[in-house]
Amino acid sequence: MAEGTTVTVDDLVAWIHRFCEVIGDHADELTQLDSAIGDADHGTNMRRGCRAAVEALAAAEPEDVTGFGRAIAMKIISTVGGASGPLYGSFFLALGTAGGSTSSLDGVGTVAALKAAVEAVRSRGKAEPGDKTMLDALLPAIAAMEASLDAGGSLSDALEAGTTAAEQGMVATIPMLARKGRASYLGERSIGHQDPGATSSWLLIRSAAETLAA
Amino acid sequence: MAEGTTVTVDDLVAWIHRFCEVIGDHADELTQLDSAIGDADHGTNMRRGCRAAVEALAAAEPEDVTGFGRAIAMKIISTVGGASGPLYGSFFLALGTAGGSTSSLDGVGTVAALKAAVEAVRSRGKAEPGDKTMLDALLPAIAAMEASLDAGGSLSDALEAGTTAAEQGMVATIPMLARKGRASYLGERSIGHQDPGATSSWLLIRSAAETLAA
Amino acid sequence: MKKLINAAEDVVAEALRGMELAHPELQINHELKVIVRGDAPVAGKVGIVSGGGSGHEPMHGGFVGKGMLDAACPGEVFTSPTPDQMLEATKAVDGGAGVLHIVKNYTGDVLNFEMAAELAAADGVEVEAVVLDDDVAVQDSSFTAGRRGVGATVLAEKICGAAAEAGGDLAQVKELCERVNANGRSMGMALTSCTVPSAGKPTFELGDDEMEIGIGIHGEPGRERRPVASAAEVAKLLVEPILADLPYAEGEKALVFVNSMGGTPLIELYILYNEVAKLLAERGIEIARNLVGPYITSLEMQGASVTMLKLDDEMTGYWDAAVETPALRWGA
Amino acid sequence: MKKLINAAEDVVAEALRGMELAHPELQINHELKVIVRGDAPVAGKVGIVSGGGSGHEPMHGGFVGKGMLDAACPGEVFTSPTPDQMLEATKAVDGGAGVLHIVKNYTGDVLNFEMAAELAAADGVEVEAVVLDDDVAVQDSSFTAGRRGVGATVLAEKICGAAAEAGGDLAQVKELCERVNANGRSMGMALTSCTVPSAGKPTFELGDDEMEIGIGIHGEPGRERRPVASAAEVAKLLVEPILADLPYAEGEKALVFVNSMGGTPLIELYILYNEVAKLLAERGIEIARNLVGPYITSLEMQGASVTMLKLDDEMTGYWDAAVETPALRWGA
Ligand SMILES: Nc1ncnc2c1ncn2[C@@H]1O[C@H](COP(=O)(O)OP(=O)(O)O)[C@@H](O)[C@H]1O
Ligand SMILES: Nc1ncnc2c1ncn2[C@@H]1O[C@H](COP(=O)(O)OP(=O)(O)O)[C@@H](O)[C@H]1O
Ligand SMILES: [Mg+2]
Ligand SMILES: [Mg+2]
Ligand SMILES: [Mg+2]
Ligand SMILES: [Mg+2]
Repeated sequence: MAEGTTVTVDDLVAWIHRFCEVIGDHADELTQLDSAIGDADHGTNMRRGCRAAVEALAAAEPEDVTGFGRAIAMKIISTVGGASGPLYGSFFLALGTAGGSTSSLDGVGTVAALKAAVEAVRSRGKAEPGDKTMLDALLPAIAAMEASLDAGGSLSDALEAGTTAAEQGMVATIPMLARKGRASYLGERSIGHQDPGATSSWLLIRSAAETLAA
Repeated sequence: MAEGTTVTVDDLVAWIHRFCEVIGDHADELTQLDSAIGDADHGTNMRRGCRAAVEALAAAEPEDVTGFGRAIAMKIISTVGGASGPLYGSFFLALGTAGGSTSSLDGVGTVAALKAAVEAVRSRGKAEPGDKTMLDALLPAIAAMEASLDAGGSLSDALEAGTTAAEQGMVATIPMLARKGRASYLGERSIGHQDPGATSSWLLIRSAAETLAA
Repeated sequence: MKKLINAAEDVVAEALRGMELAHPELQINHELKVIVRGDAPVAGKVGIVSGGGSGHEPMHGGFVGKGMLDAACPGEVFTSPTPDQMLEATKAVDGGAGVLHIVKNYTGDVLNFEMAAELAAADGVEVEAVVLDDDVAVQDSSFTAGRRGVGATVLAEKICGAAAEAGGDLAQVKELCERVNANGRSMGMALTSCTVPSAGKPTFELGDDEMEIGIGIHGEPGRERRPVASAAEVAKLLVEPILADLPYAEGEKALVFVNSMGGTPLIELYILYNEVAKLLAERGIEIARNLVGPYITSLEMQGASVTMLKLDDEMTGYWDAAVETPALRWGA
Repeated sequence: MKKLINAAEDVVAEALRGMELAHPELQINHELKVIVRGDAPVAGKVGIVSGGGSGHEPMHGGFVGKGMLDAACPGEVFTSPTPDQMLEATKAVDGGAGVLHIVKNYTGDVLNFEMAAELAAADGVEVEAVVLDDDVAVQDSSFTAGRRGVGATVLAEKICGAAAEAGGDLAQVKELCERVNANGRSMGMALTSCTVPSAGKPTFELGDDEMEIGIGIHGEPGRERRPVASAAEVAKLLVEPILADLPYAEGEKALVFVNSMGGTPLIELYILYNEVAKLLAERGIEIARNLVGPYITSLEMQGASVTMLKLDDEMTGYWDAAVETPALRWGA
């Protein structure tokens, strides 16, 4: 898209709708992945959170990015539970705060907000790259987006690059030995399975690419 | 065998040894039958009782028929439990009492003692022919033995006839609707299964034929 | 067969050892397999003895203690205990006021307790027996073995134990036990079979989408096989035959006992109890007391039973009275 | 999937309804899913709050009452509850002496309780938290999520509840909870998997001749799969890692807790307890107290866990103190 892309609150809302659509489609698959190295609820947790988030957005009708982030964060935190609830909750809370009380973001601002969101996941969960968590999809995605923008790419280019990096990061979790989350209890047996949270995070980034700069 | 067959206490002891041998061979089958219409323990119960009865005989070294019957009855009653414990216990108690304090029985006396034993099962359990119980093997067996003796048969003939009748009685329990014992709880569903107790009773009579007049 | 056991033939003996270690307040006779209240015999108190096959834990051994049973005799798994066990238990708890045998209506239990009573009488102990037969799944008739004794047994042991503790005499405690039986009805169902250790494989086979309705507590198949249904439908299948057999006038009070067959966890029992309560509310039946948990089980079977006891004030009072046993304990 | 439930998504809500009907002495907030002691807040008493995913019944809701928890927050099955539930529970039980959060060490539980504590502090409630991590099956390290909180949680809730009831202040009760955690170790095993209602099929597959050693309480596979073994061998596999991790000097006293994962019946638990007691006797370890039964479960999973708590006199005294909850009740 043209350099001057701006992401409006409506675009952000469309992002969430799209994300929740794909979560609906992939819920069983996420739960399946969580059965192998966790407790078989990640898909259910995400579906529950998405339903609530969509309702919350409809009710809140946020006017700025901060309001958008708060509305989703509060809802996810109060409905998802588990590890992913506080983590994705922190993600959206930080995204809103970083985005600020503006009704739209440019490409740089969008990536900056996404970066702040991922950093919040990192500080809340204290996981590191390679621990076999959602961060292994999210951190490479942000790095790729920034590189793309630096190389003069559009937001659309950046989000495409981010999606590809997230997918690679997700696949890269398969051989990892889990050091965080339930999967870590399995020790060696966690090797050879894709991390469910990294998978939902890839879907989150991919949905952004499909909606924020389309 | 010759008319003048006499059954000694040693023959009776041999009968029990033989019976316990076949019970050992058929225990799983008896339990299997009890699984279909009962609670899957008849073979185990009988095996437990037999082991104890054989030990008891070794210890007691009974000299007369009464002593033989008592020794076995007490042991069966105190080790078998379930329905079959008191029933087979009563069987041997009555057999001993009817046999009396003699060291041997003639053919008529043997059949009379067996008849008293079966009557004791009937009065203890209050079942009737056709109720799908061990009586459906035992009562026809006694009738056949008496008929055989009346027709001038030897004890050996009588016991052979009794064995055949017991087997027929056992098979005849298959189409019966149970009115006594656990099988009665199944109502219509008890139809089509052979009664485990009738099966162990057939083995008891058959063992007698193999040992008492051989 | 997957079980936390050693040899199948040692299951009952070893469980008794563990029970003794876990509950030093009980006296356990390992040779005869009798579990006796620590302070038995209680002079002047009617002794209450029960017993039956093992595999129904905590019944009966877990109900031995102040305010409930004075002694219990565990048989082999699903096999009635023997007269000599019952005689030993009866003598051990005879405090001079006589002994009540609480017997579940199974041919084996009845015949063995009969013999034990004859032997005890011969030894000069006054014994009365009440045979419990509360299972409405079984059609009753004088020509059959009659109904099985199931959930109401637990309630009878609690209520009669309290009456004996309160000083009731043998005739009174016996009459009360008969009243509990007359006013108690039960119905059970299974989602899975169970495996008798000595048999080594499940007593019956059930499809992934099937359940058995009208089972007893010995892994027997039930009266009827049906497709699995929701907790709401199962509640109907259990409660309706109970109410058909013993109708309640609006406003009558019931003690409702929702029991696990062993493998069904508490979270499911509460869901079932919620459905049972809805059905009774619709009919204006007041649940004055309740008991929810695994108290009369069938090894590891998944399933549940519902027992309803129509309460009068005397039964209610004795239900509320203090009880101090391994499995039931309150007011103590 | 065979369960006595209605819709999978209603399991927790409906079980709470049933629990409320069965235990009118509890206050239950259905909207936020919080179970609160009937007389809360108790003025001047430290409030004790715990919570976690559902599917572990009776933990935690069954431990709410005098002498144990003031409130519990059940999450969805195997999913940590949310901060708003915990905040509501915390406020409901704050008697002015502050509130202790007893948290099992799972990322989800820890993160949600952290958020709740932040919110409660903002509302002016003094909150302390202790994170239990007693599962020796998990190798510990500062780089991992660390060990799971399992059986010792039940013991901590009982002991800290008694200390709070006795008037201990927040710092004392917190220190005691940390001491229980420091002296408690657990190890669990499974004979079968369990089925999360919303997932609809078993979390893992186990062969007819296999068992999992070192499982948690969420149907996770364990550290190791082995051929099924006797109760005696299983006892070794559970007790030895516990003693290797926290050695006992001869004569030291332990509270031994043998727990069912939900589908294993009491008769098997007693057999396992007997084997555990033998192993400890050989080592001169005195079992001063014990608890045998299903108290921290994993839905209908068949299996068991052993928890050992090295006792001091203070812990012992608080263990013996009166408790009056749906699941644990004595001295009351
Ligand atoms: N400390 C952590 N930091 C980042 N992500 C984490 C952490 N712990 C767990 N996760 C993510 O959470 C996912 C599991 O989420 P979910 O199944 O919903 O929660 P729970 O593990 O409580 O059941 C894991 O796949 C992992 O990606
Ligand atoms: N009233 C009765 N009269 C005669 N035989 C009976 C009676 N009740 C049961 N039986 C016999 O007992 C057998 C079952 O014995 P067993 O399985 O050892 O005892 P239980 O039924 O107590 O488990 C039945 O197959 C039946 O033949
Ligand atoms: Mg999970
Ligand atoms: Mg049987
Ligand atoms: Mg039996
Ligand atoms: Mg979870």
